[in-house]
Amino acid sequence: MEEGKVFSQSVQQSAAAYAIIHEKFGTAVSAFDANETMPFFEVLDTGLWPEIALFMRDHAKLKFNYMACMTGMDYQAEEKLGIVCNLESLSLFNHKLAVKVKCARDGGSIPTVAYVWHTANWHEREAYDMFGMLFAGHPDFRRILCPDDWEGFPLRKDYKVQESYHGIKVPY
Amino acid sequence: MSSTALSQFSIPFLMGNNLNAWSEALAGFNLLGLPLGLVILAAIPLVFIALYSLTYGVYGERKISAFMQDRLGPMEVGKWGILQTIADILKLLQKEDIVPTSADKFLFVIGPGVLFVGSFLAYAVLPFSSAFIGASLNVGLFYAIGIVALEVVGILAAGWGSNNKWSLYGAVRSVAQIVSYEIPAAIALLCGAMMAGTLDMQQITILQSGSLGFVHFFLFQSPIAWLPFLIYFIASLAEVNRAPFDIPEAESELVAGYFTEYSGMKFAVIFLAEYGSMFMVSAIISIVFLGGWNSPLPNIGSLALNDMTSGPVWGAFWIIMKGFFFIFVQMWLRWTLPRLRVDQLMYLCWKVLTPFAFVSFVLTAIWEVYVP
Amino acid sequence: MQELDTAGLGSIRVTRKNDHTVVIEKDLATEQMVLAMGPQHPSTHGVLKLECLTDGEVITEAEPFLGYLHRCFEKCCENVDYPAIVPYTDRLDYLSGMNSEFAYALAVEKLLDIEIPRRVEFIRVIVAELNRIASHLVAIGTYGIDLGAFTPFLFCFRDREIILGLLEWASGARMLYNYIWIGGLAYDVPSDFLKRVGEFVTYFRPKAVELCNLLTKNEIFVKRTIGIGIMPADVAINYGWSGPMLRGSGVKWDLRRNDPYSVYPELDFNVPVPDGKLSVVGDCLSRHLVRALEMEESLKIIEQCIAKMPSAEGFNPRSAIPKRIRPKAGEVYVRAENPRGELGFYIQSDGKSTKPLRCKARSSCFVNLSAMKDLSKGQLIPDLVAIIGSIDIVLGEVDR
Amino acid sequence: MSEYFGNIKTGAVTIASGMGITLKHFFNAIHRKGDAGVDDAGYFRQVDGLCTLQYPREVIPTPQNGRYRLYNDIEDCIGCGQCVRACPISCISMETIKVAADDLALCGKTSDGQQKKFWVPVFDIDVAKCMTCGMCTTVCPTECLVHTPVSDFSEFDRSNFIYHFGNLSRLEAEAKRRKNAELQAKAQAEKEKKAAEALKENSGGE
Repeated sequence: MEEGKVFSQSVQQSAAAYAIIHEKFGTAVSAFDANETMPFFEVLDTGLWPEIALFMRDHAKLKFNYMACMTGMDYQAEEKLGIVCNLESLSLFNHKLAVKVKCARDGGSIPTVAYVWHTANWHEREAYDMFGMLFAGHPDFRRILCPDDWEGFPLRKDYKVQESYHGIKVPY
Repeated sequence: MSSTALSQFSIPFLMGNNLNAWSEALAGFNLLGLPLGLVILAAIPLVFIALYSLTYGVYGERKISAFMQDRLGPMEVGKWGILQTIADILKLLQKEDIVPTSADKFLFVIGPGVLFVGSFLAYAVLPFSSAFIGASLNVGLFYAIGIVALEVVGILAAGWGSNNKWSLYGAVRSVAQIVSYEIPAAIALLCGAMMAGTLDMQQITILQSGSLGFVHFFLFQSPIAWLPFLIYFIASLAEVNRAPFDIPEAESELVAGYFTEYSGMKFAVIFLAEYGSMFMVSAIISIVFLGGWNSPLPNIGSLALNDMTSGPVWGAFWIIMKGFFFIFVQMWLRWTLPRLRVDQLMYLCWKVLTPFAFVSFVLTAIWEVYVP
Repeated sequence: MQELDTAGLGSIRVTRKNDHTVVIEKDLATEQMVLAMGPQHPSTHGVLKLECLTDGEVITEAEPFLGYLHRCFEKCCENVDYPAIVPYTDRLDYLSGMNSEFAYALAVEKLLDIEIPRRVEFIRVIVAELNRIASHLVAIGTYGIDLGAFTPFLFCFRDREIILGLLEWASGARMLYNYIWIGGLAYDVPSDFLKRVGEFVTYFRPKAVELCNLLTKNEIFVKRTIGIGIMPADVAINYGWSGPMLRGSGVKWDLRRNDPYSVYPELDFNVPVPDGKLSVVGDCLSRHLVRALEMEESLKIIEQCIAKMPSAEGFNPRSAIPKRIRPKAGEVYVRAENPRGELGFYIQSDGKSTKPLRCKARSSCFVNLSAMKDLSKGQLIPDLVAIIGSIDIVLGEVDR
Repeated sequence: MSEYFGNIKTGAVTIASGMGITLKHFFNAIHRKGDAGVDDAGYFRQVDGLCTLQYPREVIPTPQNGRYRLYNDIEDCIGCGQCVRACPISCISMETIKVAADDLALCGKTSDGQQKKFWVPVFDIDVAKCMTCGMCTTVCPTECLVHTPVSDFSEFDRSNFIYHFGNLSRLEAEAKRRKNAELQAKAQAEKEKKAAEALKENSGGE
């Protein structure tokens, strides 16, 4: 957190929650990015992500029991794909925290957290459907919104829509 | 046309009290040696049914439901949409007769036919007035209960023959439902038969006639008769697959149940059968408990209302009105209530209606034996 | 004794008496059947497909298949300016367009960090709550249809029609409003609007009671829904449920209360949760009751908003709208309480463009529906219909 | 056992109350709510009775600010093209021709006195595509493009949905274009001439 800058209460709560995680995982997580709109930290060691997730869910002072949202991201400049998870502790604590996990752009893989939060199950499928990153260990890994035989991953920045799909002209 | 036949035909036409003469005259009307009179006599109820099914049944259901739901209902075809059903029938007649390729053609075609025949065969024993009765069987009631079971065969044939999973579900549900509900229905009707001491529908009706009108009806003859009356009414709803027991066609669960695959005239026939059986059970309940074609109005002193409103035409009027009343109640229930679940349906049948039917059976027997 | 459940053979009990004799008892051999429910089915509320593995009437497993209504909302958003996304958000949850717009406007306003005039806030709350009532009316009415009661549905639509008329009067459109803009409103409300809304509140109260007597209190309805599809609170939270679904499981969580936005902190309303007297906490009936009670709370909110509404003098609904909407670089996740739960918008801005780099809609129905597989296990087909109805999905929002 | 009879009783009572409600509505069917719009002061006067209308003859009035069919008052259109850019689904297509200096008077002014600088030979709106979001009408500087409250404009032929608002015929537009091209060529020639002269002068000076 930058020195001398006054943050709102919610950001301070998030910072306190981050401190507990940082204490446990040290360099596996990045520094805390304190900003008013969405305070977050990044998981640097992608393999530890399920462990961090479980820790966040079960630690007595964290109890991030509710995954509000998981967003797939395409960091084209960094040649990476990623997810952003908005976590919070529903009806127990007031802190909210966003977590970013990134993986390689081609064939990158992120371990699944579908068994930590059921919410992640469909969201991970959606992220795969739209961006094409793999989620290792996902219980039901398929596309969800696009048809199974759709080519490409639509939300990637360099996505080119296929010309025809089963004889149907696609770009209308 | 011979002159004697014409005279026989024309004289007693509107004379109420000599109805047997009327019907016998008509029965004796032979054109070119053919028993045309008999055919006309037998056809009158069916003509009525067809007309009723066309105009009142479907149109009435649509209008009643519309008014209950703050809607106008059909308004376009004819004044107040009165010709809507005819337009619908014309549309259905023009439609292509589709038989799914994977369907069992024989069963698929025979299903609606059996259903239709099953529901209309019972009309043979319904006395529409003291003269209009297709067949005055001495086991009329028994026959009516029995013949309704034929519908099950039609539904099963339609459902199985369609080769559609929804149809199959609908058919199986329907069979389970109708077969189960026949038990309380039959026991409840037995109470009525016990009060009458006969199974002849005409006899049951005649036993309920009298100058005091509705007082003579079996429903008011014994203090427990309302119980079998209610039981039979509820069970009859289930037998004709009406709401809240319309689970065989449950549109929100099974799309359209056993007639999912039907279209065009076959669909119309199924529809006709449904409305036919609706009137049939309504007529049975009014015959057994509400005096059939007897006028409900009593003679009050010198004002002989009962006598004034009795006669063959009046008789037909009364039984049809009573039937219509029950059909109205059926529609009223349908547009009020949600649908039961399969297990709840069975619960209602076996754990509520059947025990109560037995209780009412015993109570009626006691009443009949010990109370003169 | 060993119990095997092999697919297609019913349950088989294998009892080993001694080393040589094995007794195999078999229930009536039944065959499991795959039943494709939807995408064209009367009670899947749109184009949802459920592939059910059924054993007689019992559902062994139901797997939802989505995407029949996928319109790549998120890809569209990356190609249009911030204000032009508003009409697209209407089309997410088309039964409560105002609420979706509200959530989106909140998200971009947080990114822009701008102050909104108070009258705008109150009008936003009024139209959003009106739309919430309209949406719940559809939910309750279609739930009636799912369970076979057709009449309540038409009563609901009769009253919803009035709300749509009111919203059309305010915004110019009946369902897809484009009324709540980033930083303001498209127009001020018509002069008589608040009076008419007040009249609607007095009109609607007895109608809601009538609806309750006709449907909610009906014994058949209660028996059809009570104890069906029970979702315990902790599992519901883990599944990410929100809105009436979560409250139906007994968690008192309403974003208008717990993560307040707009002028909701100033307003007095209850967050109805089932107490377990009328229903089993977490079942279909609880969720239905929560929706029914929420309509009354919305009416209360509307009444308070009308009373507190600042005057229209010198009011310009577009006064706070920036000339050019180009937020500084950053990300934001803002959510609002939609009639179906938490509708969140994750927006990433690169600080240079007038188009978002990424705009993700966290759809409440999508998340709520993900529990379908668990909820439907071992239920009867009619119960499955009751469960889908109680989830109250709008496929426009599920598939986006 | 008491639960058993209790269930039967509540069942009977609630069914009866439900039937009472539907019967009340059945008898209320003699009233009709009428087709008053929501902006009518007496909108909530009649609350019971039939609420549906027979559509083509009776309609719910759309309010004055109803956002339905697009209409462009081409006399006021200055051809700025903001609506084309604002439309999220690009259902407006537009072509403009710059007005020659001597034609400005002929082209005329908008109703609020602004000089029009473009001819608009093509202003087509595909109302079948239009999603009535109102984005184009809010950016229009002269407020000539408006949503009208006409909600029913169905057609049998899809091509009828393309509304042409351009106020020049094809030949007129061609003439204007040719005139512009001539003017441009003239200007170009003049420019070249001037340049050549300048070049000559320059070279002459050397």
